[in-house]
Amino acid sequence: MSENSAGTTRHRSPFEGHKAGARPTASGQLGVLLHAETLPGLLLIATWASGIAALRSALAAALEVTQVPDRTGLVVTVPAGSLMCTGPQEYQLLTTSDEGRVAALRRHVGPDIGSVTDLGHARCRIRISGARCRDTLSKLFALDQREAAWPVGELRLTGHHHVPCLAHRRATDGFDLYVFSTFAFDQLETLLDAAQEYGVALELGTGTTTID
Amino acid sequence: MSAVSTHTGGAFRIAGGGRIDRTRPVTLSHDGQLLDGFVGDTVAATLLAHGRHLVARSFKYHRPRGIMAAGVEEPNALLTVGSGARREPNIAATVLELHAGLSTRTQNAWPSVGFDLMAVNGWLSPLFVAGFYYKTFMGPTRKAWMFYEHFIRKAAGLGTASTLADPDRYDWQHGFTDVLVIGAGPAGLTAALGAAQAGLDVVLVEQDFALGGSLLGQAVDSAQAQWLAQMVADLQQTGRIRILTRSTAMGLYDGNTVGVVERTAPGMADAARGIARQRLHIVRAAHIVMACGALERPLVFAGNDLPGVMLANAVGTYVNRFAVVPGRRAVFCVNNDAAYGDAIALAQTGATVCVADLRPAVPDAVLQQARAAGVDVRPATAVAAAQGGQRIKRCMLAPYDIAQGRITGAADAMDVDLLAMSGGWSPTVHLSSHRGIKPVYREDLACFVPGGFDKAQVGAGAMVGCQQLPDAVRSGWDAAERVAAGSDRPLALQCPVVPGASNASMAFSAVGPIMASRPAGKAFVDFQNDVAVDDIDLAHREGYRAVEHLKRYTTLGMGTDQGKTSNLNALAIMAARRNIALEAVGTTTFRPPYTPVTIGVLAGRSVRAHLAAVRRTAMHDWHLANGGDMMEAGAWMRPLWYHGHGSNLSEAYKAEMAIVREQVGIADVSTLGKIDVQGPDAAQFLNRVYVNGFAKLPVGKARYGFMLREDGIVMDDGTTSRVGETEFFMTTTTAQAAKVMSHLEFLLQVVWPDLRVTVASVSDQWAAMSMAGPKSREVLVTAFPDLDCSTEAIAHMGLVDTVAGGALAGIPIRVIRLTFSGELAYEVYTPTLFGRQVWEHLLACGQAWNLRPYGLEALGSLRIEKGHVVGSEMDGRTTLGDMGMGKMASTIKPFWGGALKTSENLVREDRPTLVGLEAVDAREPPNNGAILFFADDAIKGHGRGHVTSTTYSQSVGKAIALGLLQGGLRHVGQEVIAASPVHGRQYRLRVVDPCFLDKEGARYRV
Amino acid sequence: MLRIHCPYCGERDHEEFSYFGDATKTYPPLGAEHHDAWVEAVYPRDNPKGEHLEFWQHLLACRRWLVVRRHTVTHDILAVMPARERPAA
Amino acid sequence: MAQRYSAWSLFKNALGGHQGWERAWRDPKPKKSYDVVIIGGGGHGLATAYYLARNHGIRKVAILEKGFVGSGNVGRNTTIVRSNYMMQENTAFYEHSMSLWRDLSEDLNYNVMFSPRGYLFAACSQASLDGLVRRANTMRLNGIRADILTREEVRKEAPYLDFSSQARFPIYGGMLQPDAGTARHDAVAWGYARAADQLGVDIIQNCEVLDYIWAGERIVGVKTSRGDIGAGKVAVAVAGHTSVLAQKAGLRLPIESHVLQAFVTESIKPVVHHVVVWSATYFYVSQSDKGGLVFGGHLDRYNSYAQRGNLPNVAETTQGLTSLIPFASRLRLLRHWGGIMDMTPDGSPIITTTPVPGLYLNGGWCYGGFKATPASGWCFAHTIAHDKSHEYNAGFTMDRFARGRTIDEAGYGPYNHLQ
Repeated sequence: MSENSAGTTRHRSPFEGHKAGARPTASGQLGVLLHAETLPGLLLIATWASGIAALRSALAAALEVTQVPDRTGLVVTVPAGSLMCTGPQEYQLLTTSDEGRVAALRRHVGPDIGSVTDLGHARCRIRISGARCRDTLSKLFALDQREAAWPVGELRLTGHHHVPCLAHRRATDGFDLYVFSTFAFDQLETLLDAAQEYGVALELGTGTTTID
Repeated sequence: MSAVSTHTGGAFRIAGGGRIDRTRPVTLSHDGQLLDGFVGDTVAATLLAHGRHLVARSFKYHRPRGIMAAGVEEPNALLTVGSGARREPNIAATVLELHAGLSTRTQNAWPSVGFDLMAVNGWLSPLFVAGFYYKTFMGPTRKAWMFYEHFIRKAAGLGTASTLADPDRYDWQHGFTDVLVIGAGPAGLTAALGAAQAGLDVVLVEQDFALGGSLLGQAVDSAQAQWLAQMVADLQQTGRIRILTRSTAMGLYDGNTVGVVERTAPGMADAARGIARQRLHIVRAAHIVMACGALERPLVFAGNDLPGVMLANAVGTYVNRFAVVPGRRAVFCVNNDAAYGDAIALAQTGATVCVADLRPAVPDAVLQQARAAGVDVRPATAVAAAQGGQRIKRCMLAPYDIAQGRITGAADAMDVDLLAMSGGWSPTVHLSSHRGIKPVYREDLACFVPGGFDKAQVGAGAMVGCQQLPDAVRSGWDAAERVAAGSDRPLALQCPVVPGASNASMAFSAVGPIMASRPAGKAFVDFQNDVAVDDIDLAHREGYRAVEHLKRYTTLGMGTDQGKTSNLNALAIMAARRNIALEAVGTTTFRPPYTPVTIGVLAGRSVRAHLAAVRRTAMHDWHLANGGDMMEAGAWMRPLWYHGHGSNLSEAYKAEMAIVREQVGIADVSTLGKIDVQGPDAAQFLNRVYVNGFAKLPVGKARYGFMLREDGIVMDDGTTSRVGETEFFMTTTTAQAAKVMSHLEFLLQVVWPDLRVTVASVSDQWAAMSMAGPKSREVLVTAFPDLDCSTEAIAHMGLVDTVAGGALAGIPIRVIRLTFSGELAYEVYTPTLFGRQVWEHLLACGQAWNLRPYGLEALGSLRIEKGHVVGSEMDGRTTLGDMGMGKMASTIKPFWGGALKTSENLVREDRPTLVGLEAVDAREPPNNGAILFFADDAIKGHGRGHVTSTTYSQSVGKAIALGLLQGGLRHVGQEVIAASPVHGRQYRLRVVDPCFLDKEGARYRV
Repeated sequence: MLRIHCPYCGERDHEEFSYFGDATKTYPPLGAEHHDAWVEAVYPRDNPKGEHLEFWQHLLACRRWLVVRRHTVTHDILAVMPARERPAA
Repeated sequence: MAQRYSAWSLFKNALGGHQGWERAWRDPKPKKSYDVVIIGGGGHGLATAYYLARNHGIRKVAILEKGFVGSGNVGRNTTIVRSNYMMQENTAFYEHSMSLWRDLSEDLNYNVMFSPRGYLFAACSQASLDGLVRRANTMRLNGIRADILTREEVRKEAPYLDFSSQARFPIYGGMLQPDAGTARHDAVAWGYARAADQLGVDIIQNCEVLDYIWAGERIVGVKTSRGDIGAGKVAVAVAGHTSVLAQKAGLRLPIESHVLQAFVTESIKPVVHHVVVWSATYFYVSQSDKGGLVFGGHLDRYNSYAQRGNLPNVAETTQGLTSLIPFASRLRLLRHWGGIMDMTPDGSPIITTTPVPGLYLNGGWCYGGFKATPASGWCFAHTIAHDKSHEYNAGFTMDRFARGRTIDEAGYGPYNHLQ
């Protein structure tokens, strides 16, 4: 999906209406930092049961990566961005979207190999960090956050109160939450509310976010 | 508030000792009077420290009741706490932590607990026996019960709840741990320490605000108390333990999951700052150690419910933990050694103490200790009865033969102000029974113990029948060893050694016998529900002998104390009456929660405004800013109408319809389900999913289709376009979007896994707006100058993908020409984050033609004029034929639902099918849900069908409706009657074609 | 809480999944001529008191349709497999 | 002459210290054989026996109960009695049940505390309200009282509901069935048991049926934990376990067993007068005479024969309660438990003869068994006595699914766990 710099400024973030700023506790603590932003680009690449081998090799070629992750939850960094394995026959590529991306992928991932679907506007990202971010997340997600169960660098697909969410652990106390755009405003509200008792600061992204 | 200087903590407060913080005085307001106490007190302790024994009235007979226990098992001392929206009834004074600003009130008495007029019930008690209400109140008339019931309901109930919304907040926390230890008594502490030292993550939960369990009842300077302090220090040392005090394991659920309710420390909750009053920890544990302890059993004798009659361990606890003397002249009636510790503790405060031991002989060691402390011990002696008014005055001591279980001689009186009883101990088997494992009776211990544990669960301490403190500690360590072995983490260190002491033992012994087989006066078994021995006798006499019958017939164990003190005694009595072993009687089923749990904490944060997440389209804020009257549509909010278009709904939607019919309007249809279907077999797949054919749909074309459920009933309808040879863009109704998505995934993953197709929801990727009206093409041309909008380029049901230029340069646009309103119309799709901008761009470009937004009501009315069906017609019971769409079903290819679609009853000739209905006379439309009758029918029964959708049509100049009518269009031209008795209305309607407007489609084929 | 071990996402609360009942049923070919076979597929069930083969979809996560073998009294989960790999009835 | 219950007899016995009361029902040994053996001593089985004896003069009847009388769903439900049905096959049946409820205490000489306090359904969308209008109209046209209420009228009836701006799904209006209400569930079981016993029916507890006894194609008795018992006819009324007993007879039913939870709070002074139901999250609540709020919601949504509920449903149901009745957030839950429901693919029951001679079936009650108890027994007795359905239960057949003649009040389709 196209996204030149002019385009990004015209993005309307679903987070609009939330107020950026810090809301510390009575004792001045800020236990949680939230950064909410739209995505530069997100592509869904999927195939059917019999197609997974072909898709993996196609992705290897298309994304110049030797090891295409083969387990749900694994994430690898590729020149184009980061490639997330989100299901047995499914990947999501978080990428700086330039004109050619879909076409480039399509050159390797033909219709007989799999599908490419643009989800660049379907998801937004809420980055959460801080000493109390795990406590905050544990109010919403029934996920074992101990690092043995959820190593840094892996993602987990889950949800809260019937709303799905993809959570990528970037550090012991740092997670990227990929939320559905139409639920994004509400999801941020929920996170702010859950984090309130720990003290929370909110930054709103511009949509020009890089993909790291 | 009394000044600290005068702050004595009550006349019955011992000068030194206890676990209260004398440096932190607190004042309780009780029934408006100020009583001083200390941090570390419970309300019960404070009340007793001030000599308050009469604190409640019983449920049925309104008998004076006092404080019987020192923990969660308290049946009597229920108070109402707080006021206004925070008022809470039925809180046990024995678990209520004293804190600044606390105010309590007595309840279920009028005018006061001291003088309660409702006590008249007591005199009527001969009538109010168990189940009396089943035998009377049956006449004279049918309505008689409703009359009596009114008064019974008033009399029943305990405290009065606030009817204001709860101002506090509640939260959840999902927890995962290697080991969950329930109970921080000696066994639990030991198990937690062992597991943590083995390197396992441990969560330790304790319902009390202090750790120690039974050890809290020991003198603070005792060896056991010092051991406790050391253990707690060692625990914190390990750094692997999360300790939750004020936290109750309320229920054991499947998957080794435990609900733990944590109560925020008094005064700390703050809704405004996001601090919950309580939180529910949903703990999934690899291993669970249950060390839930045991509860002391009362004895059953006449007057055993008088204020001043307490459990022995409660006396010990009030003396040792709270430094309060509950009485100065006491008799302890016991059948075990453990209670001697409590008797001695009281004696050491200077009180006169006599122990009436039911047993013929008392172990020497115990006897020596007791006598040394000045306790007068009388073996083979029982309390025949307790006497007094608002507090015990006297008790009758009589010789007793425990073997025969009866009094063997005359009783003599002793004046007392306190009577402590101990009928032995019952392990707290509740939690281990929640998943259906029945407790088993152990003759040797005279109590029920857990009937076993699931894998990855282990019990320890008194709960599994350990009597002596060292045994309990050992069993805690064994539990840790089993858990560690189960996680191959051998225990690092040695089991901590605990100083044993006979008075620290928790002797189990014969279940508290009945002092007299037919006591003179009421001898209570369930104190809170006023169930006495003679009620159990009556249940037995009438054949309500099964334990559940006994419970339900007498209401035994159904109070807020959930029968913690009453169940076993009741079972023992029933067993005796039936001459069978106690074991054969069995127990009632233990149900969660272990103690009463606040509803709010179970519900957590997703309540009221947060009951369901709010889903917003890209244009959501625009609707709000421009007078959109928003309505819930599933999770979505959608504009029903716009205030700019009229002063009320009915004005506005007509105006909005007119805009569409005469010029051009635009509606936000982003809520449609949108599914991306790709793959070499995509066309084949859709061919099986839809009743009509999609294989031959050309690229760049859209087609309307129906899907059926496997039972042949309509599931959903929608438009699907072919955007490429192997790529389709499917839309579903807003309501069915999620269901259809799962359905497609089921078909691909389960039924036809060989099909090379992927499906992906793109509902969030695309904003969608429907621009309809004779001028819609002009607006489109203006909005997208580079786009060829001619009929040649975009024919009816045609699709084009383009990239906008000009102001919208670079923004992808998908245009599908299709109509819901019957006007020339285009659905314009754009990536969600551009939606608002494209919407505003279109509105700007449409100004020349007065382009206006229209809401759901207009949308619905426009489609009614065209006879398009929606959820009110496709109600999960109707077939394709019923929708008048039978012909759409392909006859050359099979499709999902096609088989059962042919079921006898689904192809019946006389099924109600879709018709149009127009008002013959009335101006306003008939009611949705009106029942249809033929002109010559009697207006009763189920009629011939019903009205599904109605509106007023300016185009037709009449009120119109859609309906399902037996025989359907065969009745065109006939008059039918739509009856809506709930509105007291009947309408004459004429049956017409469901398409009221432009049947040949001239308006959109331009 | 039932803890279902999704072959792709790991062990999760059953709340993340949606239930779809009897997984021993096989669907006959499409078409009206198979009416009676479809009645058999859609309506009667063994409804065992014991081990039960059942469909669950991991709705909130990978969205895969799974087949779970579960005991209907103890609720113990004995096996989880991708729907595709379910044992033939 | 059997002992009668009345205010007078209560008074007389009070003078005698209640020593004079007889057993509510006998505890007989099983006889060699009976005209009719009913499997299941729950509400429906007991009612069936009572009406067999009372309406059809068939008194050589035994009820075989594996536990104790009323140990099944009749003693586990939320005690709601209503007849707000829309489908032709249901309306007359449930209204007949209502008419039996009205006289039941007199009939049985046992106070079942039938309390028509009104059934108030709060609608939280226009669509839901439209649905109620159709339902209420159908009821009216079939002689059943029903009213449609505006939001303000609902507020008058139940001011404690959430009418604030905090409501995620505001109340649009509602429907009131004034003649619906509650009854004391245990009393229904005990009342029928006592009345059937007085008509000569043998109630045999702790007697589990292990298998059927066959004579060729025909069932002529049952093997039980207390020996073989011959039977002219065997009638199964074990909702929750119907599949298990049907299977022994070689029948495979369109039934799934599911857990439905019920909840009760501590006792408080009267606040909630009606039975209140909500469509936002399917939820229902009433206040018992003892003072507790008795409430429930959806199934746990997976097949189960375990009479215990799970946490997610506890959350969902309490969220419904708190959102509809905000003050209830501060009340405390005393107990939650589960009962096993026979769920059918259309949410409607089965009362029928079967392809197996000598075998009769009553089951598939889904959520709705308790209110149906009198009519169910009444119709099942008729079906057993005459070997064909009464017009009231004519629709409750097993072949209705094959014929597409489902009775789907909700329109959820053939997914038992969603019904």
